[in-house]
Amino acid sequence: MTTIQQPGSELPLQQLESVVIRFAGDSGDGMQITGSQFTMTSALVGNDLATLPDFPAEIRAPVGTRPGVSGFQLQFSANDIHTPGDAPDVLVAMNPAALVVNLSTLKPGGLVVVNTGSFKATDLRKARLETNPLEDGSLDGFRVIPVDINQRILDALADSELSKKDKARCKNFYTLGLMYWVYSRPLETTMEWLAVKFAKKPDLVDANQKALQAGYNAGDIHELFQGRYEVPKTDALPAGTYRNINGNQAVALGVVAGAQLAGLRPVLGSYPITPASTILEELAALKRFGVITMQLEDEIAAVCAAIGASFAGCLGVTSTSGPGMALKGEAMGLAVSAELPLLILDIQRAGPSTGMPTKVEQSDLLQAVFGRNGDTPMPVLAASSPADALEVTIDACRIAVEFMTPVIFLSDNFIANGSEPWLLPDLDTLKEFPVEFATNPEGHQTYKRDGKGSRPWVKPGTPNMAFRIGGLEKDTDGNISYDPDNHQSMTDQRHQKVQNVANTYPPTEVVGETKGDLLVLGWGSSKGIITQATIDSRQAGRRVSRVHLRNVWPLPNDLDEVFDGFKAILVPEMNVGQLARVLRSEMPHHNFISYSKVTGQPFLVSEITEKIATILEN
Amino acid sequence: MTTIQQPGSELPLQQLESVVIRFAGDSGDGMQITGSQFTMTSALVGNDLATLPDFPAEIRAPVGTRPGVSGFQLQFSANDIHTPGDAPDVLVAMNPAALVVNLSTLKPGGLVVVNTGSFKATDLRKARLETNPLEDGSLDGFRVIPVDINQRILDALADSELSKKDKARCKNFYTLGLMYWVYSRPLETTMEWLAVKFAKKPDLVDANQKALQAGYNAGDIHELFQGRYEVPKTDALPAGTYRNINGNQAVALGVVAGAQLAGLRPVLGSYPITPASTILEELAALKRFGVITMQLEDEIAAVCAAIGASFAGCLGVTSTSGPGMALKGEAMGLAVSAELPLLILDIQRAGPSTGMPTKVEQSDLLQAVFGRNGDTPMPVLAASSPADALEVTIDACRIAVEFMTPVIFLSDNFIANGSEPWLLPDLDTLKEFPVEFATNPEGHQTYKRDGKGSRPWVKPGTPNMAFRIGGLEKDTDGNISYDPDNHQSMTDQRHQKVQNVANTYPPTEVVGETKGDLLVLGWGSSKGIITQATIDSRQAGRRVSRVHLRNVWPLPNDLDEVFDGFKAILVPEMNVGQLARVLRSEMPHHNFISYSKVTGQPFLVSEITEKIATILEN
Amino acid sequence: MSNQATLTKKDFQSDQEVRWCPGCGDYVILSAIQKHMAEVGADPSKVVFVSGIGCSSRFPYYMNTYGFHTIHGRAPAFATGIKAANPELDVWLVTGDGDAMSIGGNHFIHALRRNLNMNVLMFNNQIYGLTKGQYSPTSPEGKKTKTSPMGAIDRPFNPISLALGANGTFAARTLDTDSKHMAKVFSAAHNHQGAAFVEILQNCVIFNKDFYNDTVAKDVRAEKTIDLIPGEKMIFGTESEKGLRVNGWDVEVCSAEEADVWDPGTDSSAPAFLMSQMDDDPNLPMPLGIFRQVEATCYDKAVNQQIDEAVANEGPGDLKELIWSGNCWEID
Amino acid sequence: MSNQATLTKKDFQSDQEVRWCPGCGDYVILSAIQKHMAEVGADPSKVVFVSGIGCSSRFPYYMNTYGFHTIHGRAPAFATGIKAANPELDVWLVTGDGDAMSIGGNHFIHALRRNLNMNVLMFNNQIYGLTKGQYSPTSPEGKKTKTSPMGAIDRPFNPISLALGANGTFAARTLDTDSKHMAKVFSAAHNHQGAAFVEILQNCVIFNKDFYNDTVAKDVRAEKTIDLIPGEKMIFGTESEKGLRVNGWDVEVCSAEEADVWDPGTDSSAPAFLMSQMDDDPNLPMPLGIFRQVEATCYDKAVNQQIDEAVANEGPGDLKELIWSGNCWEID
Ligand SMILES: Cc1ncc(C[n+]2csc(CCOP(=O)(O)OP(=O)(O)O)c2C)c(N)n1
Ligand SMILES: Cc1ncc(C[n+]2csc(CCOP(=O)(O)OP(=O)(O)O)c2C)c(N)n1
Ligand code: SF4
Ligand code: SF4
Ligand SMILES: [Mg+2]
Ligand SMILES: [Mg+2]
Repeated sequence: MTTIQQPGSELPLQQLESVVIRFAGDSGDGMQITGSQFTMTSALVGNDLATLPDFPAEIRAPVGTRPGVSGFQLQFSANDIHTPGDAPDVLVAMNPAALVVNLSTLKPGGLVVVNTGSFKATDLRKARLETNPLEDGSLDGFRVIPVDINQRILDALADSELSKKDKARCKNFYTLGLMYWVYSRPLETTMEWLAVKFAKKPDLVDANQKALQAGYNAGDIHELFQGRYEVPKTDALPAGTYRNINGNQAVALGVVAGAQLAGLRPVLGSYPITPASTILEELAALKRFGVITMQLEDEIAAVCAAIGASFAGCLGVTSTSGPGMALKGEAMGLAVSAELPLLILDIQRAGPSTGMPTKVEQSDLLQAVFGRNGDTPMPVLAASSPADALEVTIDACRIAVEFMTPVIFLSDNFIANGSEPWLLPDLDTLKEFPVEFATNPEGHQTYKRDGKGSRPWVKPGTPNMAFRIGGLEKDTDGNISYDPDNHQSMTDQRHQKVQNVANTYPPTEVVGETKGDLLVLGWGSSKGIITQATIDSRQAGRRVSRVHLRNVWPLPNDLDEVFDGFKAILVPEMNVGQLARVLRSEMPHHNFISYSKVTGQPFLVSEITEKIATILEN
Repeated sequence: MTTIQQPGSELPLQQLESVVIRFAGDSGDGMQITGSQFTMTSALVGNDLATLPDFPAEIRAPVGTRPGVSGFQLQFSANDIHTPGDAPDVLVAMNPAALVVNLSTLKPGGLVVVNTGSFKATDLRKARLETNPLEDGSLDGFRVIPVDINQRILDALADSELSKKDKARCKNFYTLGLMYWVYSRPLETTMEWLAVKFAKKPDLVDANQKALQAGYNAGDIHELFQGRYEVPKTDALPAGTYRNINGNQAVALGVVAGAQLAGLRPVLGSYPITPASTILEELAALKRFGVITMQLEDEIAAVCAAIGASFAGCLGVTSTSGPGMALKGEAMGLAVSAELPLLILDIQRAGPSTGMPTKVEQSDLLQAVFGRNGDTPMPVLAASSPADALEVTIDACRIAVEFMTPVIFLSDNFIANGSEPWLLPDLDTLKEFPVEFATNPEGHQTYKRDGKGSRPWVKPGTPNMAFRIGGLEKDTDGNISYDPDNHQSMTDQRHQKVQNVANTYPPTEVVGETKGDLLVLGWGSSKGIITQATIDSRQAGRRVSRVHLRNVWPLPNDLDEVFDGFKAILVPEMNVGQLARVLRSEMPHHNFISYSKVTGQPFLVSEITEKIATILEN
Repeated sequence: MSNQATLTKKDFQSDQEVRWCPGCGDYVILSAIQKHMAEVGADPSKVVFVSGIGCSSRFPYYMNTYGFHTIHGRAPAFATGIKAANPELDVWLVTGDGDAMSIGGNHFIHALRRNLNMNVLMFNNQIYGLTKGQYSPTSPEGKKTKTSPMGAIDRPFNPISLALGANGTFAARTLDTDSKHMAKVFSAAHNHQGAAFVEILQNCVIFNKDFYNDTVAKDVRAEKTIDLIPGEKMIFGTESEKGLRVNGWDVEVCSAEEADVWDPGTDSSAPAFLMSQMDDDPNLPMPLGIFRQVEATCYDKAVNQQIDEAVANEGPGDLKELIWSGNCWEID
Repeated sequence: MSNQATLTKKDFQSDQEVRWCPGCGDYVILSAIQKHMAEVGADPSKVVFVSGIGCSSRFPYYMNTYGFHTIHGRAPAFATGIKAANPELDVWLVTGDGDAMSIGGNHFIHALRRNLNMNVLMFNNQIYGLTKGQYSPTSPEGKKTKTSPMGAIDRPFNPISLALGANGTFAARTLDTDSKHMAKVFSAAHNHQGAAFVEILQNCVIFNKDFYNDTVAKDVRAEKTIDLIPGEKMIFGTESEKGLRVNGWDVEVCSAEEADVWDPGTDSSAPAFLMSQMDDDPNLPMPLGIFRQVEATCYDKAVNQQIDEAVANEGPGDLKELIWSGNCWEID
């Protein structure tokens, strides 16, 4: 029997430390907006938070079907949190498909707010359900709040001139209002947002604001819930000004900032691909910053145009995802051989080939480090979160121009589309790395190296400095050379140069003791999850520490020493053990334990803590 | 003072075990033909032999310059030999550039036959020489035979109607005749070859045959040499019928044979690139075998057309070199995801980017194993010699169709253009691996696996079997699936399938003791050199054994056990330690010593023996 | 085409849910193709739909025939391999303006010049649908999208002009809102021996809704377009009262009586090119229908013919003989 | 172009040995370009030669200007980045028929439609020279090479038609044996604002010797070719006695008096296309000279203009402001 929640008359206000809420509905139901608004409001309330948008594959699936379900999960907390939460406390389900697709992740005893208006026979059929989950016992063990949101929104907007269809489209704000009430959130932020968003359509501002208010009021009037909750503001966040930022936005800012710090104009060559496309879109909107963006005919043209821009003395940048990376390999090799700076942004997605373009995975690492013909070394960095993406992008720019080398920046779908509160950086503290172009022909040689192993950069247009370069092996003067010793020497020089990049890293930071039973080494977007898992494990009394690897290649010089402090090193990755392979190949004497997950979904904290437990108990 | 050899009157016939001879001249001097003819004749005499053609970069350099020098080295022997020899005993130098470029490799005290007719001031200038090496002491310590071949050929052909220029073009056969005399070789083979080659131009047959004879006679008449030599026929070669074959020819035959064994039509999609081009050219000449060759617009189209052919039920093949491989990565991923057989032939060349296209290197290994987006496993095999290339190609075909997977075959410039005596195989002993296409809809599923983890192959055109496949993640029925567990499972299945290939390998063969101080593990074209080096080292009393790795990925299952028998494993490679990296990442507990050489030149036997000595003495 | 003449449109529908946005032009095209297949009595087991990546490229999943959803832009290359391997297969390529003219431009033009015997359906919605609305190589100059917030500065391709420039043997244009016209054009394309390029103007209701309405909306279409029908006079206008004729280097509007007869089969493709260039002239109607239709060597057939010839001339290859050929010697 | 008017041809020669085969047409073209540069007083430090891979693509190494020898087929893409980054640079692209029309076909057509302000010199020897003589996309049907032992079955591209089909704004053809004609065409190309495509018929003496002799050898050239000169009558013949004029859909030979005046600047590129198609008609001369020459938006300029406009309209970007924009909140 399904436990149907009866409206009660007492409404106690209960304090909670953290809540994980998941909004789920059809792609057309506006769940991403609902989630972002809840996020924004929670941020302004002062909670720490982390989000996980989870939208369907690229094609709009038919309304009401399982593949059409769009979800947005967020955790908001009075404490320092690191993940959007393993399992939601609350599921808001706008239709049967959203309910069945998400129910299995919900905490036992969790709350389900369901839009009963969308549980008609046709709705069930669309979701391929034979029986109604509201009635067939599927919800046993959960607390269910049934609300006919479809009807309520029509009632709430009875006075509006809008068409019935347009009214129905306001139901996400009704739902949001309801959840604001439950979690005692203020309405102002969303009210203002609506006013700006629909500035040109006052009737929509009005209707959506009414919907929000009506949903909020419904909490009081209809006595749907047994109580309200409050999640107080956190003390964990450092003081400062915050805003939400997602990873692709951060990368775009990082490109602008990095280029400014180098004193160069950024030139992006790109071709749209999920989930990298929005970097191109973000940067295209920043023309007033002198950013050149070119949408080219394909990924090869994109990277070549970026290299061309670097040849011409700008900071060439290209952005893409896995399949596009595969196409760029040959041209990347030219940048290595010609020794030109270049920033290659790879926003990883799931699977071999086209795979699952909207899902998360970290499986381009080996491609990034090794995926080119010949011995073609290149530094590789990885961002760990939306906010971190900015800093890592800037550092990638620095390496590119300081070492005259292409640099690969790895992010993933989880970072790209996830957003988090971002403590706005003090720009004045960022260290400049201004490029000095060579202008003096005296003693100049095209491939003469400086102390770091880097070569001079000459900007075409400079008098008396004309040079010719290319992808054939060349000598120090840049002239073609097939001399055996020269090839050996240039190969060695290119390798050494990239190795030298490691000399510019800060010391590796070990979180926890520097000696212990297990070190968890993570990279990329699992940082938050691994952080939480190691905190939990330490609280459970385990001797576990954590290192996060920002520089995937070359590896930090001090890593070997860090590893010496531990009996084993656990490497959780959303791929089939790619970093673990690289680590083993470089430091075979350490005991690396690969923990692989390839589902298109991030790790759960519990998966990692359990893995830690298993290792340490054996 | 240069030692000028005075003609003597006594001409003793001295027996030698092995001779290494190098013909060197301008690209236009026909040195490759001279070398091949010497090879052919030596083979027919019954010597064992190994060759090393070494021609200039792709553009025809101006006549007489150093970059224009074309060389052909061969070793012929009464014993079992494995390499073209580290250092020539004899250098035949047709001009100053050829002399200076090659002199440093010549054995101390070695013989230099030089065409003094090409040592005029202009010739020296073209070779960028300030002084005449015949006079400036450069040849001190060598035995020099000066012959004005330019003049001699005119004398020899005084009666011919040919233009002076055409007469001059016969000088390589004069030279060849001379060397035939020195090493007591018969003239017949070359005489016949000329008759066939110039069948349509009798005056050229005549002139070249005269030139050959004149050169031969010159040995007697002019008393240039102190003696003649004889290298008796070897007993080391197994009985049978032999012919010369180069690596690309062998691969072409392998494709035809492999497809026949599978019962399929081979369809090659290719785009010309050095040094892979001749595979396309060889196969284009085999249309009567039902081979389809398509020269497409680029490497991407080439691999896609090959995959298309496999989709249609043929054996899709594509051939290329490093930069072309880089371009094929994305499409190779589709073949992995769709699980279609495909043979990818990568004839490696030197360097990152365009590099040194005519030089040898093994630096595409990591690209072959890892160079694609996503987790995209693929078997990789490598040939060790021209003759071996045939067998390896056939085995690659077998794996492709048995496991429904793309397979990468690695060769290199040394194998592709080198030739060796090839014991013709008994075709009837080759094991067939006939493909059975699925035709029965009953219980059929597109990705239902057999015991090996392979899936059924349906040929479009078959009634009632229509299917749709693609690069998106799919379930067992082939339908698109974003289900997390399905993705994990399909990823695992794809990996397992490729791992299963190792179950079909023969046991790893250890040459030498199975326990010892050092195992030398080689792959690809260094096999002969490593073989010789380990023989030499064992003769010097070292406890060294050797394993040659034909299956680069997945590694043989028994390798770990083999390695257990040795304190260390030396891995010589013409790259920056790529196989060593793979080995370490798979079997980190063994002690791998990488020995890297990246000069565009093969290892010398002495380099390896010295390395072995150094390791074992420390 | 086969003995399965009893098949209906339904038999060409696969069991997969069709997943385009409600209202998307792709639905009508899918339906028109399924109908066409049934009408010509195609044998589903002989038909292969090949596509790249894009909304349009999901097409093969919805056809109950063989299908290969490949990678972005490369469908023509896959099709080349398929046809060369088996010229008997009836190959259809489904592609978008981005898939065919952006990343796939090279394969597209090469497949046309090779005259591979297949049908190329290019769904031209002048936008990248699947990646959510960036401008494409067929978007007009000035088009504002997320990647061209100040308007696209790239001058677009004219797909028909490009196909003709690439030496294509068949080029036609049709419209997703006109099932009859589609049927006519699909039949002509299907009958053509060689690469039949069909540009289908297709409505992306989400990212480029009704982009073509200025020209092809019901109320303006008669005046703003002309249907090129082989062997018929070039006539248009609400009352079919206007015509087109060449005059010197140009084409001009005249009365219906004075109109020239349309011939897409001239030796030179210049007349077809002249027609295609009318798109850019506001004073002339935009042509639909058959621009070009000529016979030429088909790559897939020729590839196989050369093999037959080689076998006929030299006898079927004997591997043993081949291996034993050349300069062999014995060691015993 | 600069104040360095005193530079001579020699100043444009680099110190690298030129390494083409003796007799290769590339030498004459190199010399013609070096001469052209000196004549227009180009500033070597403002000039960039970009190339792909092929014999022809070695060109940049021999010019004493900036040079980038890139990868096969991609030169137009590199040039796009170079020009966008610095529209002041005088960019020349040197490419071959394989580099530009085979692997590089897509970048080629896109660079033309974008009308990047550069000069594209395509050395058309109808063969892959560097890789030793395989047929190329411009080799005629039936051409026997190592990869087409029974004759090529691919129908070739007509480079001028392809350029026009791709919406190119300038297309011309010249000949490696005629330095004067080259000079004239190079000047016109250099003056053109936009992508100036020049097809140079070039003799590969090793792999496709004198392929063009039937048409352009001294003794036949006057009869078999015509020089398209903007604003002049289309006249040819040993005695300049013949002309060309349009007649209906076709072009036909007439007397010199009756010849039409050639205008490469019409709105429609159909006349130029008509001319390009004459190549395939044995009864008509093959045109050399200027097929097309029209003004249009240059991509490189427009890219930078949008930036200037954005700065003018919205003020120069302030990163701090940008970062601080949006919904911020304080935590203290
Ligand atoms: C190699 C690669 N690059 C980019 C993409 C992303 N992508 C998928 S479809 C597409 C363009 C779709 O436009 P179009 O071909 O016009 O098809 P439509 O969706 O409009 O039908 C792009 C850029 C990809 N899948 N693969
Ligand atoms: C990615 C790649 N594929 C193939 C090649 C090999 N390749 C070099 S040049 C060339 C074609 C040259 O022909 P063309 O462009 O006509 O120049 P030409 O040598 O005739 O001047 C080819 C196929 C290469 N260098 N890189
Ligand atoms: S995005 Fe556009 S093209 Fe794609 S399915 Fe939706 S309406 Fe159709
Ligand atoms: S191969 Fe041909 S194109 Fe290349 S340099 Fe020689 S003659 Fe010139
Ligand atoms: Mg589109
Ligand atoms: Mg060429």
